[in-house]
Amino acid sequence: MNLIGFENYLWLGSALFCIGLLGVLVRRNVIILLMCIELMLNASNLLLVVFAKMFGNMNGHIFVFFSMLVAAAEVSVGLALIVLIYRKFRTIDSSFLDKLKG
Amino acid sequence: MHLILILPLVVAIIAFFMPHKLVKEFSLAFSGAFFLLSLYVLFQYNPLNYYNFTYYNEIFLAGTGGSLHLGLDSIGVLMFVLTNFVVFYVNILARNKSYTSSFYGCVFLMQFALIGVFSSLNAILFYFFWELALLPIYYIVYQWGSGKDLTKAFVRFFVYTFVGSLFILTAFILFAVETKTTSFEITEMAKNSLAGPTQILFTLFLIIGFGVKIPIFPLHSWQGNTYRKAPAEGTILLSGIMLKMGLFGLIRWLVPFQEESLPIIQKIILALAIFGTIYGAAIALRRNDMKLIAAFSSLSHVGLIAAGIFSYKYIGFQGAALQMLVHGINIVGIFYIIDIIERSSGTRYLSELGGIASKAPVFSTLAFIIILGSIAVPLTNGFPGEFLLLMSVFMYQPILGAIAGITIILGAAYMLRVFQRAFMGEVSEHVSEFQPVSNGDLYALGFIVVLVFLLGIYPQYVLDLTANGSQYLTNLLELKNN
Amino acid sequence: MILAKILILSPIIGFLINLIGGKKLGKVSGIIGTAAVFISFICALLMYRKVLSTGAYDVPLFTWMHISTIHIGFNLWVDELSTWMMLIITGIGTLIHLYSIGYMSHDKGIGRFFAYLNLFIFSMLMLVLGGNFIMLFIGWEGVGLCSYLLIGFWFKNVEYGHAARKAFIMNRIGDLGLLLGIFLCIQTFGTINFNEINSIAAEDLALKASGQLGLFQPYIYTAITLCLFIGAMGKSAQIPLYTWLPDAMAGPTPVSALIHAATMVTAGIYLVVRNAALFELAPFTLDFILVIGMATSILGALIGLFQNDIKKVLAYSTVSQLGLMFVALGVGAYTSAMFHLTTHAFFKALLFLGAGSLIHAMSGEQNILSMGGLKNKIKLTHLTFAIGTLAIIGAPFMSGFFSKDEILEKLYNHSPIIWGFALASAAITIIYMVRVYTLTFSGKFRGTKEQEDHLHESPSSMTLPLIILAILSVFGGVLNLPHIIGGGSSQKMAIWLSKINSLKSIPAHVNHLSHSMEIMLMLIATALVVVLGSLSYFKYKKQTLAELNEPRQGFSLWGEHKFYVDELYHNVFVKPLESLGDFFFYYLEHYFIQPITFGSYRILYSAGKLLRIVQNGNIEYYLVYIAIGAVLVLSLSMFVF
Amino acid sequence: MLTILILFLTGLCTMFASFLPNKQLPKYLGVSGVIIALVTLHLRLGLGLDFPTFFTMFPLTRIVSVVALFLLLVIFLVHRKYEEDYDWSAVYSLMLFSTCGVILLFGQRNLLTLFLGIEIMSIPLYVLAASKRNQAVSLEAGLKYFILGSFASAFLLFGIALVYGSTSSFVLDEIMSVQENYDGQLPAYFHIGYIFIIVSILFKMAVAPFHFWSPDVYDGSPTVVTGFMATIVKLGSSIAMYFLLAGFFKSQFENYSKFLLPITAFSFLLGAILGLVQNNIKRMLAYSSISHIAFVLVAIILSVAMNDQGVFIFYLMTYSIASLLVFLILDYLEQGNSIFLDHLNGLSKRQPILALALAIGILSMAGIPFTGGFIAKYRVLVGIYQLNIWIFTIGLLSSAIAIGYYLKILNRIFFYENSQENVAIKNNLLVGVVSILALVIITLGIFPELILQVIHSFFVA
Repeated sequence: MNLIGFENYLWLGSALFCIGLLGVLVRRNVIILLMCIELMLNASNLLLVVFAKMFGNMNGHIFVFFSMLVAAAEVSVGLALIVLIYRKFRTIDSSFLDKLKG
Repeated sequence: MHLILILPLVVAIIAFFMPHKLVKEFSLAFSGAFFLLSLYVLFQYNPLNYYNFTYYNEIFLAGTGGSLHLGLDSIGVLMFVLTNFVVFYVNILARNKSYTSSFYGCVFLMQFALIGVFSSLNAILFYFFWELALLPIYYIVYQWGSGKDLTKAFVRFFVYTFVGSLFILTAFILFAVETKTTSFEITEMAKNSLAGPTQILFTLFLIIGFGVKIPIFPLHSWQGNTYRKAPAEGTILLSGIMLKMGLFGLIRWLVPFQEESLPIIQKIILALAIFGTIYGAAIALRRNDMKLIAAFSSLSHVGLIAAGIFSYKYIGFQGAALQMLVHGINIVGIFYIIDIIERSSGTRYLSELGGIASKAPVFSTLAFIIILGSIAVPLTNGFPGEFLLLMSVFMYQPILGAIAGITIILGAAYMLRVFQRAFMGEVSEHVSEFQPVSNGDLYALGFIVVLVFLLGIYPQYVLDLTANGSQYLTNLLELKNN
Repeated sequence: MILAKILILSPIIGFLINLIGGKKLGKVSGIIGTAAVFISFICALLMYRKVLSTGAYDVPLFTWMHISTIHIGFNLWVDELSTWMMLIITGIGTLIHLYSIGYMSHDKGIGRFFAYLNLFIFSMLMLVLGGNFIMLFIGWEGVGLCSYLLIGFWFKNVEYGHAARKAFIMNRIGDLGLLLGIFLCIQTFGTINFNEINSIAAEDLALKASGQLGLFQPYIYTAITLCLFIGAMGKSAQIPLYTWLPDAMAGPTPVSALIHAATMVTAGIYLVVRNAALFELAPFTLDFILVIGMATSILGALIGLFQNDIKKVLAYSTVSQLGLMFVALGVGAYTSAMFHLTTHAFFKALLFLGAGSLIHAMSGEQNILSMGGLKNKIKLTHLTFAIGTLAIIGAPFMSGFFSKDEILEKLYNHSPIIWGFALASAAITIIYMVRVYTLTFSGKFRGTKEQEDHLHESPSSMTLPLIILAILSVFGGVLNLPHIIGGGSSQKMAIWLSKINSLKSIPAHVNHLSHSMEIMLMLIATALVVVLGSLSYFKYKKQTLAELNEPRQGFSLWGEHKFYVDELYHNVFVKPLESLGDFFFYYLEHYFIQPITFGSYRILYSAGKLLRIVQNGNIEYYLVYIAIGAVLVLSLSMFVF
Repeated sequence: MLTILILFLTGLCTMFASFLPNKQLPKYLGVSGVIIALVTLHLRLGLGLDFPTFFTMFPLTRIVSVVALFLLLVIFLVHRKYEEDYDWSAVYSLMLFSTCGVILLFGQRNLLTLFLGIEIMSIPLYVLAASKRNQAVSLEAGLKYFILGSFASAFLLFGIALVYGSTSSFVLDEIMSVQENYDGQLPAYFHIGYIFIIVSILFKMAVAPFHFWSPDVYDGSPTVVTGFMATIVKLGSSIAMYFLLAGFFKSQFENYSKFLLPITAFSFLLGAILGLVQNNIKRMLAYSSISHIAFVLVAIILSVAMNDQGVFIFYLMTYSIASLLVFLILDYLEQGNSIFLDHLNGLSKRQPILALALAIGILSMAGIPFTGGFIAKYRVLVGIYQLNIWIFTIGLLSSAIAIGYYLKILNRIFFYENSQENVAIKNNLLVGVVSILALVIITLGIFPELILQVIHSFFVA
């Protein structure tokens, strides 16, 4: 059934993860940051599913549910924060948020 | 015995929360009672068995190898009496000054910590009390200290004392780990010995740790302006007892663990100590501020004691024990005199003083006798101790002995210079309105003068007391060396 | 036993009474002081009789210090030598106490003065009676302390204070030498008791005499004796450590008489005689003493020649006489040194007291240039002063003559060159003593008007001791007459002293001088006295005030300034020490130790500031740092380990 | 498991309590909830809610959760009344939820519980950090914490995925057994996975290379939240790290000890040196907690090397109690949103007891004898001496440097003239609780075994 070998999924997953990582490091807009983090999370979900399929047991899949749950909670909290920040600072560019330093 | 230890703590706590008015009498009465108690302990002490009054309890500090194990050996008893004597005098001196109750609380806390230092037979416990003793003195010196930039002196004093005590901690850890002993009891520690290199490290760390307190030459620079900035009571506590902590530490924790007596280290430290005596005396010769002179003079006296200890001779230990007691008494007397002069004439600088003898003859005769005591003129208490120390250093190395001898000449020079400038000569304008010295002060000085003569004429009592203490040390050294 | 205790205790009691009751007692304290010393004198006499009959005995008081092997006890050792010294100390002490009642009557600190004098007598007795080195050392430093107190008695004047301090420190340097000697004794002999040391030395002497190897190598003896001699030099004002004696004249005159003429300065000689056996075993030290003594005696005499202050002249003459005594010791003539010491005590005390009453009469004027022609004004002082001068220059049949001649004889016996030097120093002594005598007593009065009418003879309490001392100076010689004159009862003192155990083990020096030789020596000495005495008498008699006051150049200028020795010491020792002190304090404290403490504090602080910039509050940077951190950790764990 | 349930329920109730008029209700609810949880712990009620492969009550978990609940109780009782519009009911509930996550971490047997615990612990914290809505600083702190936190949890998830991939299971015992017998043939990405997990937990503990968030977040968020973070959250993440190092990846000891020790050395020095230059006390304490956490990490490595947990637990306990005490008192001295050194001037003259308690707390952090801090540091130092002499010296050196800035605080309290107006603190409950905490620290210093034995007999045996 597995037309393409497991390694390739593995590479796909880690490639996705690296793209997300780079996205986080490069972009300054907070929302884009959030999206990249979501990308990283989904990359690991993919890997989980692939391994679950590989081992044939259901642990992986259950774990993916939990991780999606957590990701959702995180994003909602994050966006609420970003709205607050926007109302206060009128900008969501992370380079402006550097009052706390030293 | 543990009663004697706990009492100062209880009194300290009470003193902290006493209203300011009656705290002065309260603490004077209690310190007097402690002094008498200590005399009772002294007379009741029989020198034959090595550790008297031991008290053991293991839940204290369990798990860290430490335990509450207290015991007074021969030299410990002397220091115990000296502590109470000095604290008693601090209260006497403080009665004509207005201090808040936390000052008296700190003084009694100091007493508690010092008694702990002198009586603890467990390395960790010793380190506990050692560190505890630093806090109140740091508080007293800087809360009531005069002088402009306290922070500069504070950094120096604290960096020295605390970093020093860290060295002691490392030494003990090093000892415990290398010799695989779990408990830090001195009896067990004395049994096993260290291998070559760690032995050198152990000795070096302990020397640095104690050297800061003693102070041996290179580690002494905190002493100068801390004495100058501290209030009179602070300096008395510092010079009277804190210096002896370092010395006592040497005798109690360093000497018994000396492996094949490392000639190199012993020689270096001995040379440093003696250079310290010359160094202190030379500086004291030219200074104008009496407190600074007293500070450097005690640096030179204490350096000689340290040299005596490091010559690892039976006479050396005896002399050191006696001289520690004697120096404690004399230095308290000297700072008491400086305080009286400062209070009555408003200045402690020699250039502004002169002719006190004509203004207060009785006070100046008492002062002269105490100065004689500190120059070590025979028949005063300074002589027997200095004699034994010089002899032991001489026996170890004749040339070093001769150099150490120079200090008695320099000592006479700077002490008499102080007496000359302050007491003799024309009455300076500062001294013209020299209030008469109160009887209380005169009796206090009188008591010190009695001690000066008593120990001068009959030092044998102290020597018998410390006889088997130093014998124990010398046998340990011989046993370990050959 | 009790006698010895009373002897020691009475001065102490006198000291305590005077110290406490000083102010209130006034003149009465003088009487108490003199009485205390007089009681000791009587006890000394009784003890002399006891020693005469039963010989030396020991009086143990209590053990002072007992450490492992060394036992140091407070015990008094009474033998011929110590009785002899006791008699001198207490005898002359009583006379001087009597004298100073009158002298110090107008001074309000009289109580304190007598207290210090009694303390001095006590410590001098301790020194002399001490049974071991520590007792001696206690007396030694006690005497130094009292001389400090007495020199600086009029403490209002700052110079006197400096002189007192200088004296104390110079003595202390000597004491250090003595202390090192004591340590050496303990190290080698294991004991510091005089008798035990002397017996060991005697044994060693016997071995050496019979040719075998001694118990200890010779260099140990030389080391011990050298250290002891350094102590003696400090106390008896020999070459390197003598500058304090002339300055010590700042104290009242009775003090100079008692301490700086009769008793304290003799302590050095007593020390050498007490351990004569040790010194015998160290020939090098004996020669060293000889050289030092000779140099001091000549130097002292030379400087004395050019001094104008009467007390300074007498002080330098003491220095030179002491030099002479040490020369005698160097040659091994211990008893003749002691004999000269005794006679010197008599006539030097007489001269000082005479000078004191002179100054008293001249209301404090000490410069001989502004005196003169006092012959008929203060007759009694003039008479006694004349006797004193005759004694010191060695006029025939005076005590000085016999003692100096005996030393000269022993020197000639040893080697003529030393005899020559000693004769030269004796000659100079003759010149300057006669100069002092003539300038003060003969010629015209050069003082101011009110000094002239203030001139009066001193009260009886002052003149009585003068008379007694004059008698002693004249008949002192009888104690130790040479064979030629004394015949049967000659050399009484020599026999008396040779009984002490340090001297009895020394082989007597062979005396290969024939009788004629001795007589010839005596004749030369007397001739010298007559010729030089009259020469200088007439020279100074007619010198007018103008000649005296003209400035001096060359050698005499040098002499007047004491050959700049004081300044030399000041620049060579005192100044560098003080600059060392300053150097230590300013440079070492600030530039060496400071950076360690503050340096470390500053380095850490700047490191902190640097690191702080990294924490710049910007999220991207944080993310980048974390990513780099993660990669670093990953690579570290995968590849490195 | 029951305690978590109870905490969760109380959290819900406090959230709904905000609709009721009585302002004090959330406080009472919170406090009673925590007390009930403590009682259940004491009675060891299981109620059958036991999931061996997910969560079990080790003796360690019991002790640590007692400590955590005790700390939470103290925070609820004694925190300062902030300005009016500060929504306390929300804060209580969020704190309770976060504590559920923490306790979940205490008893984790499974990677899933680890992941869930970390997430449940940190998400409420993001909001707590930003709880002072009108202050920009607090918002910024919240956002920073959120972004970096979620970034780290992404790492965590990726790591877990890889570990699952190589060991085909999430359960602790199976992963350990796989490592033991297949040690050689484990696929390469196992190693990457295990490193990623460790890195993300290191981030949560704010150890040196990953500490950048903690100073800003500590400084920005309100002091009560900082107190909560510094104590209970640090406790949770340290226990998580303990389970990772001693549990999941025990057989990798040689590997991780080699790179973890340099990290601890780096964070010792960093915490000490940067602490010196601060004058904002919250930032200073953030740096000091970095060096303390390095000590904890060393203690964990030690406990794995010598498999004796005592040193580790003791250090955690003393550290958390001391920092709670300090933060509670600072909470009352706060002006605006941060406390500078001069706010402390002459505190001993204004409130002597508070000053004394603060001093004891600071001394315990500095490691002066007669306080718990010293014993903790001493035992770690003795242990580490055998393991690696360099870490020992650096640790000693950094505690010496740290004494420098702890003394700056003490110096300000006692010796500087009183420059602040005397704000009267009438809350004698605070004074009572604070002195109890100070006493606990002193007894920890003098009778170290006593407290642990009491908890052990009362809750665990």
